Amino acid sequence: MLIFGAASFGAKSDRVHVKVSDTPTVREVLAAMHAQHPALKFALPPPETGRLAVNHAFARGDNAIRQGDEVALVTLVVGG
Amino acid sequence: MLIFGAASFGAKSDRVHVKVSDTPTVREVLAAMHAQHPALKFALPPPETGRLAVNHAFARGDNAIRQGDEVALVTLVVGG
Amino acid sequence: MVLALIIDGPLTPELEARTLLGHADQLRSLSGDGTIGATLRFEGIVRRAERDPEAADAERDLLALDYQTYDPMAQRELEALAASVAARHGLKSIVALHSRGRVRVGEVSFVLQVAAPHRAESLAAVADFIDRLKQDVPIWKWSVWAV
Amino acid sequence: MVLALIIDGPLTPELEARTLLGHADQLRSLSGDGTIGATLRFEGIVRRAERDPEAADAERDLLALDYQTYDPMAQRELEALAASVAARHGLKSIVALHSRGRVRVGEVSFVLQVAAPHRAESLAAVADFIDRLKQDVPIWKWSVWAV
Repeated sequence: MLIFGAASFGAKSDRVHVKVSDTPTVREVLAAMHAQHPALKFALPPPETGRLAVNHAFARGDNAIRQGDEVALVTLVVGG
Repeated sequence: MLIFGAASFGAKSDRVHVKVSDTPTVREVLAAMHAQHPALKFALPPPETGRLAVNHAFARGDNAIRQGDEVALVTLVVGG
Repeated sequence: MVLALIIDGPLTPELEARTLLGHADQLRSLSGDGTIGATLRFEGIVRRAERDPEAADAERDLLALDYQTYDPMAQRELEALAASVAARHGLKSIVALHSRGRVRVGEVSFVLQVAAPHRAESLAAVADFIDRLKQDVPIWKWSVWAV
Repeated sequence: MVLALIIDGPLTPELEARTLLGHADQLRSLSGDGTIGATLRFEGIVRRAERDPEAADAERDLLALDYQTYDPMAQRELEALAASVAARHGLKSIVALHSRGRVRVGEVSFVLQVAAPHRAESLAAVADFIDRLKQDVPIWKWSVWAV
């Protein structure tokens, strides 16, 4: 999964790997991130209500992620 | 006393006369306006808290008005 | 820089440029010091449709607004308001220009430009200034109807 | 007109003029219809003093900010935000420009200009846009320290 901003600074990388089932939902990916990357907790939204960018559009909850999708953590944005 | 805007439209003039004592306060002039010009009530502030422009500066309450002072009713201003 | 002026007629870019040129030193001292994080510029423009209080507040077409100022109090109060808003919101600069006399539909009658350390102050200052302008500065507008 | 663009480097008057020239037809249709009562223009500028999270949030001197955008999502979300704010506040037009890459101290990284029937909508729209920009548009800034 792609990560940016303060999250990528914390991880010292612009992407992290996360182990999930073959066809996870956004909720499941966020829960897996919380479990597998506790150092990124400060940038992770809660799995139930949080969102991820899936193929450059926001998605939440039950939205399914498929093989080949581009998944990005879009949080702690600081525009302006 | 000089009047402007909607008040002068109501009075069909840019000034009205008001009878007061020789050295009235702002409060007394406003009270006299209420009594002598009921048609301007919509534009008159309450005597206790209202203000008048005396020689081009706002004044209230106990401020005295002297012979020769220019007194204006500055209310219902619509700038911008 | 605190600059507040009442100007005859509509506010055009040319008129504003000429006015600011007269304050070139103050403008220069502002630029490039790295303390300004936000600028906000408001322009008030005369709209065609206006409510007519003599026709049960129905909307009618305007030709222009005539701005009547009580001089010199209007100029003094505009300056005092600009200085007070600048101090209250910690502005780095404020320029306020208001028309006197006739301003036609589509023309600008009021310009307010502020520079502040952060965006929050710039937004609060502009809202505050306009609210207090309508209370404290003796300027009245008269409708000039199209028909 | 709804125009939202991410542009490489600082936002200069020249760059903005060139960008708007490409939308001359939309600009023409706006002017002179008498329905605009207020315009508001916000500029975000890079300040010298910035807090350093790696130094207990002490203030340090910046050289520049590097804006990182997640493309093409950033462009899409900026457009979607502009359209949404325009609809919500009944704007007559909105132009939003944001920098990508390096913007030095004193340079402009964000421009937002709106035209509305009345001042209240213009102020609400600008505040709303900036709040939502910080939530929804994937742009991050990195500090480039002076020392």
